Amino acid sequence: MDMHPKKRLELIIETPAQKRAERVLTDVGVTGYTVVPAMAGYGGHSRWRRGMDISSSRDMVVILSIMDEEKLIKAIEVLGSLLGDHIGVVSVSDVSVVRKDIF
Amino acid sequence: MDMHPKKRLELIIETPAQKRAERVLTDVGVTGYTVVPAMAGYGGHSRWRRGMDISSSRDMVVILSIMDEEKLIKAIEVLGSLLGDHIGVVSVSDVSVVRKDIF
Amino acid sequence: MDMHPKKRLELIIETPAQKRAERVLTDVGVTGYTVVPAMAGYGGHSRWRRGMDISSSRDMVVILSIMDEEKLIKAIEVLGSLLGDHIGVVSVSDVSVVRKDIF
Amino acid sequence: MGLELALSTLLSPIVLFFVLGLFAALMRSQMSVPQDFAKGLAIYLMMAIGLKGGVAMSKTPVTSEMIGVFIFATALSFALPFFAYLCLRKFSKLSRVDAAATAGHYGSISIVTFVAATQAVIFSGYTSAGYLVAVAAIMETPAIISALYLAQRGFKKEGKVVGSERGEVAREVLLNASVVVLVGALLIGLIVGEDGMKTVEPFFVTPFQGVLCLFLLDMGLSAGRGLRQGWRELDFGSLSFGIYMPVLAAVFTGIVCGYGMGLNVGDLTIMMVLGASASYIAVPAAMRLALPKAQPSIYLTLSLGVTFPFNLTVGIPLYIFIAQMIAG
Amino acid sequence: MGLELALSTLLSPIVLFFVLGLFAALMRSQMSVPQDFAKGLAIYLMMAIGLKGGVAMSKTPVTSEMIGVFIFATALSFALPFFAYLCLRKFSKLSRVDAAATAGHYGSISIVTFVAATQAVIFSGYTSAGYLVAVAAIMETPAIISALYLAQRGFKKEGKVVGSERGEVAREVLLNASVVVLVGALLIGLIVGEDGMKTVEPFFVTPFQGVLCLFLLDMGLSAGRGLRQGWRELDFGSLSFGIYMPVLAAVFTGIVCGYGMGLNVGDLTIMMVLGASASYIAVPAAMRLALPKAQPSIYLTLSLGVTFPFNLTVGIPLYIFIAQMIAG
Amino acid sequence: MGLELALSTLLSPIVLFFVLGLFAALMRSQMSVPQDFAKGLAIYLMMAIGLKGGVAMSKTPVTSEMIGVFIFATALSFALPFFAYLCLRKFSKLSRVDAAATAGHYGSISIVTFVAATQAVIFSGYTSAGYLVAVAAIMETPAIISALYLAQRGFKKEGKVVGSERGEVAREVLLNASVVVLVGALLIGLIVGEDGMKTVEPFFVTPFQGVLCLFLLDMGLSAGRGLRQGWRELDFGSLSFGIYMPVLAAVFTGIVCGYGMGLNVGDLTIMMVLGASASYIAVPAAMRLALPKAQPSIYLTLSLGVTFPFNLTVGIPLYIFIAQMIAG
Ligand SMILES: Nc1ncnc2c1ncn2[C@@H]1O[C@H](COP(=O)(O)O)[C@@H](O)[C@H]1O
Ligand SMILES: Nc1ncnc2c1ncn2[C@@H]1O[C@H](COP(=O)(O)O)[C@@H](O)[C@H]1O
Ligand SMILES: Nc1ncnc2c1ncn2[C@@H]1O[C@H](COP(=O)(O)O)[C@@H](O)[C@H]1O
Ligand code: NA
Ligand code: NA
Ligand code: NA
Repeated sequence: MDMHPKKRLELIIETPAQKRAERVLTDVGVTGYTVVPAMAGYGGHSRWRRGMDISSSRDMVVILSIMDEEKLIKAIEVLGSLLGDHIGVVSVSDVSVVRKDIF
Repeated sequence: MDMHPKKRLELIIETPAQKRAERVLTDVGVTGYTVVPAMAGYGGHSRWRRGMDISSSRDMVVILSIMDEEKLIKAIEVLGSLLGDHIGVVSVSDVSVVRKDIF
Repeated sequence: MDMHPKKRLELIIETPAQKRAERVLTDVGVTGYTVVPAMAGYGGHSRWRRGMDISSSRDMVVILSIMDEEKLIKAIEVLGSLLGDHIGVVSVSDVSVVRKDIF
Repeated sequence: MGLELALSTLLSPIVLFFVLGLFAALMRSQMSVPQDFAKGLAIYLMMAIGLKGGVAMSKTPVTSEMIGVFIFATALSFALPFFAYLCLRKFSKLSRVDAAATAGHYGSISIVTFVAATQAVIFSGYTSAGYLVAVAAIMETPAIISALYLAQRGFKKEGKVVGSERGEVAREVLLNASVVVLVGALLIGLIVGEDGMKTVEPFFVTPFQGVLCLFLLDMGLSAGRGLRQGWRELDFGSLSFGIYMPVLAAVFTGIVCGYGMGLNVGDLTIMMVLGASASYIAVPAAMRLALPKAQPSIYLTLSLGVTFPFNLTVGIPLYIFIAQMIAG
Repeated sequence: MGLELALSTLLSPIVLFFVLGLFAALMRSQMSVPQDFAKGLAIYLMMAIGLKGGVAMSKTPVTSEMIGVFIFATALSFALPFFAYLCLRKFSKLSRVDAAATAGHYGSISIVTFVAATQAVIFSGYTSAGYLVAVAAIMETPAIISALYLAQRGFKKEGKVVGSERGEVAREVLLNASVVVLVGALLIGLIVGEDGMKTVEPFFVTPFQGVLCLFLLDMGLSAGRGLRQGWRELDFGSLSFGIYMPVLAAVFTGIVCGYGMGLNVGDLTIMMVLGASASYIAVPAAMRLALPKAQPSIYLTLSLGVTFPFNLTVGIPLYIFIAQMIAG
Repeated sequence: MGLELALSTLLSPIVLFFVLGLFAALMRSQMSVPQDFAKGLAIYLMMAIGLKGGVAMSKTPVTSEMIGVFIFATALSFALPFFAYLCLRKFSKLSRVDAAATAGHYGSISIVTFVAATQAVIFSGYTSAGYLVAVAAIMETPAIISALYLAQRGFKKEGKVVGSERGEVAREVLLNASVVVLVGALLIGLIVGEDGMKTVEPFFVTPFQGVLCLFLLDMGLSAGRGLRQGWRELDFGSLSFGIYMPVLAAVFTGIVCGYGMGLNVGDLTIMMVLGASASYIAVPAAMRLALPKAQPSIYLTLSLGVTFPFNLTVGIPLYIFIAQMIAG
């Protein structure tokens, strides 16, 4: 089975901004993404845990999306300015996928 | 501490097929995997959120497994045909691990 | 937008040792990490599922942390000895990040 | 009596909380009942239903009417998918596999619709027999077998799905949570009888209707969200199927059980509701395993987004009315 | 009567379980109430409050007093943030955006404080009117608009936040879970009246106080953890704001509603509590969307960690005492 | 009286729902009670137990019998692990650290077994004293210290575990959820007394047994799954330990508390059950922190998969029977 090189974007972002990030991704035209709940985290010298804040407004999620380089460049551009306002981390790595047609 | 190159398989798949994917991995002989719940996602122009579907039949999970290249090739082969029937995404990346003996 | 090379540490570890791992990371001086709950897993010929063990003492979590190479080396060193006692998997991959200043 | 009374069940707290949930979802409110909490309530409801049915059965002997109903119910669950499949293939554009999967849902039952109907029957001054809980449990699964037959007929038998295991679907089907809890609680109710029941009544009987309100609020949210997402994928033929199918199934059941078997108004209504209601928990999970090519957005929208709200609001009063015509 | 009686509400199981949770969190115990379970309880509480209010309203006609209270409450929710903002800018070092976001919390209300006050009022031998539930629901949101105005005033209107959607904040604000469930249950209570309520009383009325104990144990844990984490970021000016702000708001409300509108002791206490309490569910979520630059560790610590415990323990008895002075 | 009556507790709804869960898990049903929901129920149960114990204690003075029982219970929790360790090292192949960790579980207690025993005692026509709840809370933790001593004895003191923090294990042990909630609710019960209790009785007393059914269904699922997974790793010596250890502990406790301290049948049964039951919540969590090399599949299978079901079904009736022999 032959593999195809793609980019894997991993976005760690707070729940209230989750929808915005999702919109950025769909606007850029990614074919998909998956959101995973984070249960705790640390950054900027403060620590949080899911359930500590009754309003859930500080909970974070991890958004994974696999896409080709071209879309990645566009996505990164917009996410950068989204992150200007919100707490979050963006990282990108190289992956290979099985079915190239669906990305 | 010296590091050893391995492959990291990341399989995003719907819950009802989770067990099948797990069986494929153990049949191939991986030494382990970890399943993480997804809470939302988007793909093929439709969106889902955990809890939207009372039967949970559209919930997704992310299965991570670290293995050597040889097992990866076998796993990919079989997963490809499993994914022919089910919704899912397979991606592979290069990682280094600390303890080589356990993989 | 220019990207900066970093290391992504992924630590799969059991819940009771989660705090220790978090302390190791902050002691080493990482700028952040994110914890994601695992819901099931397999390794060493045994299988677990969240909720099977009423005390949660066998549940696992996935800790993600993005850092530079220098801190990674220190972290790996200490995590190695933490893992000597606990169940867990450490893997490292190359990623690029958007905002270099926060790592 | 008659239509008015039947319609007045529409203003019960149960139905109103369902409508509230439906409304909130359609207005795109972000509110939700946490899924773990709602699943806990579902288990509570099934334990309560099973226990009450079992205790009721412990007080009456097995009659030939009962046995007749059991046999008819099993046959009905097997048969309804064939009829549903025919309708869908004739009057909608669903593919063979989507039609088969959807048809399977309509042979099975919705336990929440069953409970709401039981409350409405009591509210209208009738009673229904305890053994109907067992009938509901029996009807959960035969339809799945029919759906699988319909989907595979005429295809070349495909190879085993990778990673699938012998007995996997069977175990999913026969030991799913509703069947285990319903049948288990029914047996426990039979064993402990009225005396044993007394100790747990303040938890399983008195607050039951209130819990149902909370649960139906959640069902309303689920149904509304399902509808808002899925209706675009459905043509008129399949959307209308979600309405006429339950009515036809109810009428057919009503005629057989009413004129043929002589059930009283309460029991007859419940049987019609079992025929009319469609599964949205047990069957979708089985279909994802057995027919992964069928699209959940089709069958879940129909069963949870169209048929469930229809039955809960218009259907149940209508079936009570028809049952009164037949057996009143 | 008087202060003693008011203080004796401090030894109710509700307050004691709150203190237990607070204590456990401050001692760094790992115990927690699962979040999904606690959210389920919160929905239960709001349904119960709404239903009871609605049923109470179904029994009384609309009076001009009622309408006066509605209008005053809306104005109060709009106005309080302006006053709070002034105090914070004068007597603390909070930045403009942090001060605006925090101020928004104090114009809105805390439904749990409302419930605890209702219990304490009953315990002290008074009653409060059913329509005050509707007043609470009304006061949830106007404050958010004031906070947004305060934060944006004087800035160059910034460009749209990336990824934001028109109406997003409005929907979050108007259709958040508390508003939907409270108002929905209130309407349902109005429709079904006392008769319909009977069927669900064993779930929504009888065990209500007990559920509140469990919920307040969780609130104590949340408040304690919030406090332990956040207090370092607050200076004396903002910490003391968490105490004097509710007292000032209560006194102002008491004077207007007591001398001006002639409310009785029970209703007056509740109005004072609504003025004094600060939001920790609806407003923080709205602020994260609308003012992401404001720091949650500031406004959540103040509202949940300082004002909520203060109101629950010292505030409510104090407000009952003042209400007795004014209207007793 | 006697054995028959004791055995009839086997047919209570509580035990039957446990058996249902066990059966479903052994048949590999996929059903489960959501973990967040079950944990919420566990907190409810502990609040209810604590409150009832506290209210009961508020009505009786402290006696010398009580103090004697407290001292004996503490000593018992310290001592049982030593005995258990000896048995395991002699008659099974467990390693030193596994034996020590397992032994720790048997010195501590299972609060669900305690509750089930209290119900069975009442069902058999006896009563048990309120202060036994405090005894249960006291016995939770001393055993952990013994286990740590047993595991470290004879080893070179190892260096600090990386990332561990001073006082971490102590905090985990002394402030774990069961101890905090049990002791806290007990104190609250003591403070509010019978009058304060009345307001929360419809939540904490009346539905208690019903909630226990739901909780035991979940415990049955956990025990069955634990058993199905873990039994392969256990030899005959350790599996049989899961049965003979509780019986020996119960008999020893029965002799000391019955002949030596003159407890009545109800109290004696409860003390025997505390001696016989093994922890599966507090101790495993402490062991994962303090002795990460010990294997949870061993100690959890024994405590949750073997001893818990044994005590719940065979053990409790047997201990009631023995208590009747000694003190009846
Ligand atoms: N280097 C990092 N690696 C992984 N997650 C991070 C990192 N930095 C921050 N985070 C996550 O982002 C959240 C907010 O971080 P901060 O913006 O630094 O306050 C943290 O609570 C973590 O969940
Ligand atoms: N490119 C992608 N990156 C990450 N997750 C994806 C991607 N495409 C699909 N998914 C996940 O797979 C699910 C089904 O996608 P699809 O098969 O495209 O309908 C989605 O809901 C996502 O959770
Ligand atoms: N190769 C692997 N890839 C991903 N997760 C693993 C792997 N090996 C072990 N794990 C995780 O670590 C847990 C303990 O594994 P073990 O130490 O092998 O018993 C498993 O239940 C998995 O969650
Ligand atoms: Na049907
Ligand atoms: Na206020
Ligand atoms: Na013991």
